[in-house]
Amino acid sequence: MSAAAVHSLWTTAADPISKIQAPKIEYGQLSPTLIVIGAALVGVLIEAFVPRASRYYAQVFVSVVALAAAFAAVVALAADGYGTTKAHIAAMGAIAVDGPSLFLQGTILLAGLLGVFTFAERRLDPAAHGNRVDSFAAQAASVPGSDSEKAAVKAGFTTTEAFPLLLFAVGGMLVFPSANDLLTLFVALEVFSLPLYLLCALARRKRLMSQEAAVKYFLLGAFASAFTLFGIALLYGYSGSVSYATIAQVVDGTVTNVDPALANTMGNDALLLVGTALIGMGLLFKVAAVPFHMWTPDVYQGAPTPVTGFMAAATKVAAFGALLRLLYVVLPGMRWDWRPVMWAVAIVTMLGGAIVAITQTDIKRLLAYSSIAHAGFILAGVIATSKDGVSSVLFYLAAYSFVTIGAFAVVTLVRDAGGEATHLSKWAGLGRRSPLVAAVFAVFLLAFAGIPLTSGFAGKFAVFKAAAEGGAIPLVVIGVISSAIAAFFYIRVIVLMFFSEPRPEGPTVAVPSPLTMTAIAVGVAVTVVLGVAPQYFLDLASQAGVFVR
Amino acid sequence: MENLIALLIAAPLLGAAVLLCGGRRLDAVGHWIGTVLAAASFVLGVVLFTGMLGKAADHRTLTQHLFSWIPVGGFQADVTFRLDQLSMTFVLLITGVGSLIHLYSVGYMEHDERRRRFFGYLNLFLAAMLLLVLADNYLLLYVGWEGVGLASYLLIGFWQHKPSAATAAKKAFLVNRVGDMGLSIAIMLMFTTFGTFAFGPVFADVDRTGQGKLTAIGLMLLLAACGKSAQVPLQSWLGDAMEGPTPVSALIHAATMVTAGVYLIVRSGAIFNAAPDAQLAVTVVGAVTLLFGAIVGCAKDDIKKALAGSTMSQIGYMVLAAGLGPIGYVFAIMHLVTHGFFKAGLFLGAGSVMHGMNDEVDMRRYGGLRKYMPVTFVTFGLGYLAIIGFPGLSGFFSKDKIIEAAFAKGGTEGWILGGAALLGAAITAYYMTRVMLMTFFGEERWRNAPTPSPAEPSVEPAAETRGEHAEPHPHESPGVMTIPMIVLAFGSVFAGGLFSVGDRFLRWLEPVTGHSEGHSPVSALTVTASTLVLLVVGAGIAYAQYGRRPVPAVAPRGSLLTRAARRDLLQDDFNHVVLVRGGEHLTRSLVYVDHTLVDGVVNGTAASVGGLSGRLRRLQNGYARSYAVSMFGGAAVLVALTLLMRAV
Amino acid sequence: MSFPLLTATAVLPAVGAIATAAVPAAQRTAAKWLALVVSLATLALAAVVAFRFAPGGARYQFTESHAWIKDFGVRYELGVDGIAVALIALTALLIPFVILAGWHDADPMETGSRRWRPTQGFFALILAVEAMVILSFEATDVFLFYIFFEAMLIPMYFLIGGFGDHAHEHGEQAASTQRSYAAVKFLLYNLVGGLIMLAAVIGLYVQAGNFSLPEIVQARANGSLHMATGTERWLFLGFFFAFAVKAPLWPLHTWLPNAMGEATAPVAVLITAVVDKVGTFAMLRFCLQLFPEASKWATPVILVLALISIIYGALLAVGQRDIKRLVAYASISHFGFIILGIFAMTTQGQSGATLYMVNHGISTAALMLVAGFLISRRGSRLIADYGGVQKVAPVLAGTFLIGGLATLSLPGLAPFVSEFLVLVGTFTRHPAIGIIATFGIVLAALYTLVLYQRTMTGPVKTEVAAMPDLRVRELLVIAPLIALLIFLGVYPKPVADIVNPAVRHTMSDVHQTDPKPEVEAAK
Amino acid sequence: MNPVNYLYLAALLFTIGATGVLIRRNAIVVFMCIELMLNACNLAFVTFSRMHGNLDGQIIAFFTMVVAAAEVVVGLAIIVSLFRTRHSASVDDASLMKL
Repeated sequence: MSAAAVHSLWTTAADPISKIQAPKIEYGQLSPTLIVIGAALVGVLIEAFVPRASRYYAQVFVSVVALAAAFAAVVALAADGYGTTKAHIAAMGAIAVDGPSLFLQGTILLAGLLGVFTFAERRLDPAAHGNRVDSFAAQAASVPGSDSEKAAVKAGFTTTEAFPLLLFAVGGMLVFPSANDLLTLFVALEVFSLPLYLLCALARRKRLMSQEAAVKYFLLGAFASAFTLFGIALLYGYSGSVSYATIAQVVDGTVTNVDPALANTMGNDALLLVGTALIGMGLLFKVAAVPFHMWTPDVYQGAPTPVTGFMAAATKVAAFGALLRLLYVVLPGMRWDWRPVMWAVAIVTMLGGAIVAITQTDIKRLLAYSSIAHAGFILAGVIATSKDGVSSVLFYLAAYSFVTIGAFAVVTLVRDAGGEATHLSKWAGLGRRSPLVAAVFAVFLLAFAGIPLTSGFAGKFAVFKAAAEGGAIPLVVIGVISSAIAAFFYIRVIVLMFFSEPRPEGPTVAVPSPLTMTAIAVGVAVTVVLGVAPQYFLDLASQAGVFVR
Repeated sequence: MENLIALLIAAPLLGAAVLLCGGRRLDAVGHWIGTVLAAASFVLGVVLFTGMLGKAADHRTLTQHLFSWIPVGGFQADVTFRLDQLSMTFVLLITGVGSLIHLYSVGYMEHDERRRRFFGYLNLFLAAMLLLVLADNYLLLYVGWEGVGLASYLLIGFWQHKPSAATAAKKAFLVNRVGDMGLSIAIMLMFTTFGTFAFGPVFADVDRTGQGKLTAIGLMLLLAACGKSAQVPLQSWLGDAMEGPTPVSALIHAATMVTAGVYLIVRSGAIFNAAPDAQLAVTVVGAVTLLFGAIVGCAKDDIKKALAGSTMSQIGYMVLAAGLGPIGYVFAIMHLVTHGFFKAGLFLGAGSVMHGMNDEVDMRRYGGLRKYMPVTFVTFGLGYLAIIGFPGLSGFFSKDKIIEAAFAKGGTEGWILGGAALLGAAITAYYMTRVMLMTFFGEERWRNAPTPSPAEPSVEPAAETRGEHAEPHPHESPGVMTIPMIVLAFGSVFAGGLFSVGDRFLRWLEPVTGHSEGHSPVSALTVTASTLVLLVVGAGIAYAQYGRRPVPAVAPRGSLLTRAARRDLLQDDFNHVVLVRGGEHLTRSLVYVDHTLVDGVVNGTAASVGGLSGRLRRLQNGYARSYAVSMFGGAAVLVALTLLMRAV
Repeated sequence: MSFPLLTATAVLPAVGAIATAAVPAAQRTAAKWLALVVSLATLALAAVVAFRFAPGGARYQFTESHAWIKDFGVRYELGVDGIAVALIALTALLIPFVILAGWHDADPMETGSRRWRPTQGFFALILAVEAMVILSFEATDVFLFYIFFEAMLIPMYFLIGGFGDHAHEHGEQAASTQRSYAAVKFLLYNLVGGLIMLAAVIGLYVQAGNFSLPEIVQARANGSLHMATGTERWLFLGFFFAFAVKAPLWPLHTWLPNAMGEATAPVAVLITAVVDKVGTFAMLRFCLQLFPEASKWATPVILVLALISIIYGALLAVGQRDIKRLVAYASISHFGFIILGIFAMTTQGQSGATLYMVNHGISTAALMLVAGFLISRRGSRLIADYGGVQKVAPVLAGTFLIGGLATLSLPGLAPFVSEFLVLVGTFTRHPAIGIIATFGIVLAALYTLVLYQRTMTGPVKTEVAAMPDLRVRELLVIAPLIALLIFLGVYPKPVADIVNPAVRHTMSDVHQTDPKPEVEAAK
Repeated sequence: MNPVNYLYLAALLFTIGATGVLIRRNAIVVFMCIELMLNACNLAFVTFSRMHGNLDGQIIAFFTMVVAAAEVVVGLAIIVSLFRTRHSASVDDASLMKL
């Protein structure tokens, strides 16, 4: 419920009760979010009431159904034209239902669905005391290595809370890119961040690292959101409102009825500029842009790999969605102020991510840095400030999220005694042991590297093209150079897998259940389809490329 | 009639193809196939010759267009043959001498298990050489030109198991390539100048262009000629080429291929006539070479290398003549033909001697062979007389004419060139007499011959490699070998007279080459007289040195000049130091550069990026607070930048 | 809508590749035969293209055009001119020989998992490369071309890094490390080139708004598409850089010796005879046609670089100890000639360059494959390890010599025709450069004959004493190539006739005409 | 009194909080500093709301408190579990993952 709505309530309170008009909520148009949040609540109830033995199945069922239903709802809305013609702002100006939000919500939901599949995987870890276990701690509360933990394992506990947490996160992410006022933005940010913090702490193996990841992520995340909030405060101070529309008007100077207070603050550009910078920092933190990226490698490494995959994919989508909306809807008026800054950020992000990745020795950290580099590429598209820019970013996000989930799903398969064998040296000669898995992973790596006929190339071309048309040729050149650098370490992994001799004590490749298989298969399929015949999806993205104001 | 021209080439080409692809099953008959096809080509040549005689002097040129070879824009190269008196002369010489030498080789190569291939190569050579002289444009000529080079390469290196042979073959090809460069540049120049490189059009347009271009073309052609005809400065390969079997030396490195340069110059007469500077260069090269070769010939103890030197010198004469222009063309060709006879004869004789002497080539281990191989002695002797220009024999007529022509050039040039030619004649008499005496007269040094000192460069290594120092039993060669020698001997006796009586040859060739009588400052008689005097002098000195006194079995140290001459006047040492060593250093340093510099730059960049990565990586120190610092700093920078952007 | 001949020519090997890869691990021989049959079928299709192609007809023939990625302005546009036809024919022709020559190269040494199928992979990858190369020759859409130009790196990369001849002076371990180094070097060089080209491709789109080569060329011709001089030059450089890496042109050449040295002989042939041709082909088709002015602007520099490549490559070939590296440097020298011919901007030069691509493909294939047979016998790539081979294996030595003679472009063999055309074409416009380039033919003779002398002649080394002569399969590979070399040397007219019209078009695109001979000018 | 002073105060508090995050080792204290920053934001909101004469800011302050509470729940859970594992709440001890 938006501040504006409350405000109207308050101001009319003096009048007779009959005058109170209930706030108008378009439930239909918010249905995706509502479904997911509702399902999350159901999940909580399940934890409370369903006997432990059947919780897992109940949770998986609920989550899958909910996400599928939400996705169906999104499709329905899009089909109904809410993405294009009927796009408008729902819930008293709190939520925008338009092309970008629907497109991104769809992407997030699919990512969430695949995430659930990887969460629910129970074939990889060796069965403990005769009951299958997933990659989540038996009992997060129990101290690693303590008797209580052993007891929990013996009793076959599992942290099925992971599923509702994921649903909450998804719910927040659905709101984040479609938030149409700063308050909703902030709330959504927290709503999807907090569950992620928790999920990071839930790893079954290597719990110390998992907890450390959670702490780092939490502290830094909270730190960043504090900055965001202060930024919001400043913008509010500047414009006297948190609704995007109003702020935009104030920024453009096209605002009607300027009261003296507003006139006073409007004069003070420092509020606007500093506020923008701080909010931007919060979002850049979420998309893992240099120099706000340093949490990424540690968290990606420590978190349970399924969580990493989900987080890496969905968070980026949601955060970039929000960033786009902020820059395109709220701040187009001050394009000339933020574009150069974004240029700088994009450049250091592309180069930094690519360069540091070269010397990584852990596959998850490697992918983390590659995700940083990719954030840089996407930023190049954001900077274009054109319709093509928006649609190219949307396309890139869709392509990227599937590749990422697939890649991390493959990482979960390569295991040795200590759980997942994430150290690169252990991947040597994987191509000899299990060519299929190696080949699949190679496909993902090539997509990351942006080799033609993969979705990665189509996406990269789209954003660079948009950037070039936006006049950012130098950015394109730097992007090209850094993707050349990036290519080097992707190739390194491929060399390792195919051309180096397998180690005798090397890892084994677990045969996953259909769940993970589906996740990987979908990842590969999307990667190839978007690489070979991207036209349909490009059309989709370009139709969805218009923000409602 | 003209449709037969292609067959001239086709016959030996077919032979080559059959023999080289045929495989072992042809070993038994291979050599006869080769010989018969060579002979067939000769017969064909004779038929065409008679047909040509039947025509009026200026309607004797036949051309045959086979097909368009390389048509690209203005660049039109056709496969067209041209048979006129000049090429006819060569056809007969090549196929005639060629057939004889095929016959000779049947005997000479009898014990070589790779004889079939040898004949294949010989046929290949004939085909290429015929293509060379029959081509109607320079590009096609170029094909033959390199074709003979290839054949020569294969035949010099025929005994490939001998490293010396392989090296010699490679050297020959490489030096020739340098010459070929000249030819190809000449062709390019023609194309840019005339838009074509076919004989007819080029010669027709000569007067349309400036002298500079023509001089350039001429010099390039001269370079080519130097390579092929072993003229200074590209002469170094001919001596080593003697590594090849003797019939090869006779056919390729005496009678035919090495004279291709002369053919080229005479054929391009039109160009040279219009470029006096180029002509002068030609004459100089010729004069220098004829002395150079002669001097080298004097010092060699290896009979074949001595003959090689003489070949060089004789071709020097021809080139000199060719350089004189219309005065000399005819005599150049005439000397070329007679030389073809007697030099081939001499080489076959030498081969026959080696055949009888376990392939010994060091003349110091010959001696007194005349009674063991009479036929060889007689034929070799006749050849000897012919080459030194004994009155009445072929060499006398042809060489005498050249010397006269040289004087006829007039001016100081005339005197210098004529003098050189005369001097050459004297030296020729000297070294040939020396060869004659050392081989066939004196006491029999081959009995209990000592092993030669390895320091002696003129001794060919074959002697050691085969390790045959057992006492040889000299004997006359079989009929297949002697018959060709006899035939050639006849040639070397009568050819000259035949040609000169009533200037037959002159009138035969004139329509193609043109001719003009120069006005010689000295009368023909004086020239002849002085030639004869010098001849006697030269022979006399030789007799004094080698006929009267016994010849030491191991060469004495000799004067500086002698030693230099033994080492081919140090040309090889020069090449070695300048070209070979220099080249090796260059390539080695380049390999280094490629690895360290060109590759190093790239690897260096990669390494530096890696290093940077390593350093940046340390920022990721695992402390949440330092991450927070970077975020805070980042935020500060972000704010600052945003404010700055508004400020500017 | 007629039968999509060009698509078929490319799709056939692609499908064949998939089928080959799918052959079960046990049926190795079946996979080989399948690959061979597919490659022969492709050859047949290519032959149809070559014979149905009308030299006098439209510039691009058998054209196909379908919408593909509207948003990127990309269409699936195929079409061949004479140059492309010649090169497609070359590719389709060489692949069967490559497969036949590599018959045993991929028989697995070590036993991996039951799914590890190196043999199937090897032949599948070869077919995949063929498909992509053919497509890049056929594409008349810049973007389409770029996609296959880049994508073909991946199979090539696996071919180089995955399969080496298991003969190495420092043992198998060192061999595999050097192999993957070579593979990575190959990939990174070409990837960097390709990515820089990507920037230029994007730039081109920003300028032109679509990628169709004919349309852009036409638009530029009738002035409806104007490019600022600076822009055109930058774009040209972006394209040229990628092609120069691929070609390879000095100083971007250093990946080639590694790649060719470490890869098996058939793969080395694939690299230098087929894949690298895409680079020179693209210079001729894209650089010149898209950016005529910039091409003319860059010509002097490029000519000098090409000249350096010629001499430098030849000199380094002389200095090599390793047979395959020697051939590699020889190829660098030859690519110098090709590029020289292309940028000489004369009919002779460009026709010569095109013929050169074809002839160099065949001659290098002949030389390299024989060298491969030789190496497989002795198990060493070092020249010093050989000697006197002609005594024990005369046929092998003979074919090796012919291959060598072709490499030094002996008249009568195919390469001579093209090399002389290039030289003449260069000479007519830049005499000095033409003359210096002719030194290359002397050096060529040097390195070839030195190689032959050291390996084949001299006393027989004990290691080679028992060396068998060429087997039937090997003879089947070499004989046709040699026959072709001789035929194209004696009668190159058919190819020339196909190529000439295309070259005439290109010349008119760059607004160039051959300089007139002096006497004609005088008349 | 000029409301702008409250803004200065808010900025001051925010900076103090941020500095605390940077310099304090104990996770709990760090977390409290973050809370301080959030409260600084609240102050700013309220001040602005006062300046603009509309109530949005004050309402947002309520939201912020709720969010902060939620953060406490999650954050303490994580920090406590960390503490129980390592018997120390120092952020610097949690540095297994680096480079």
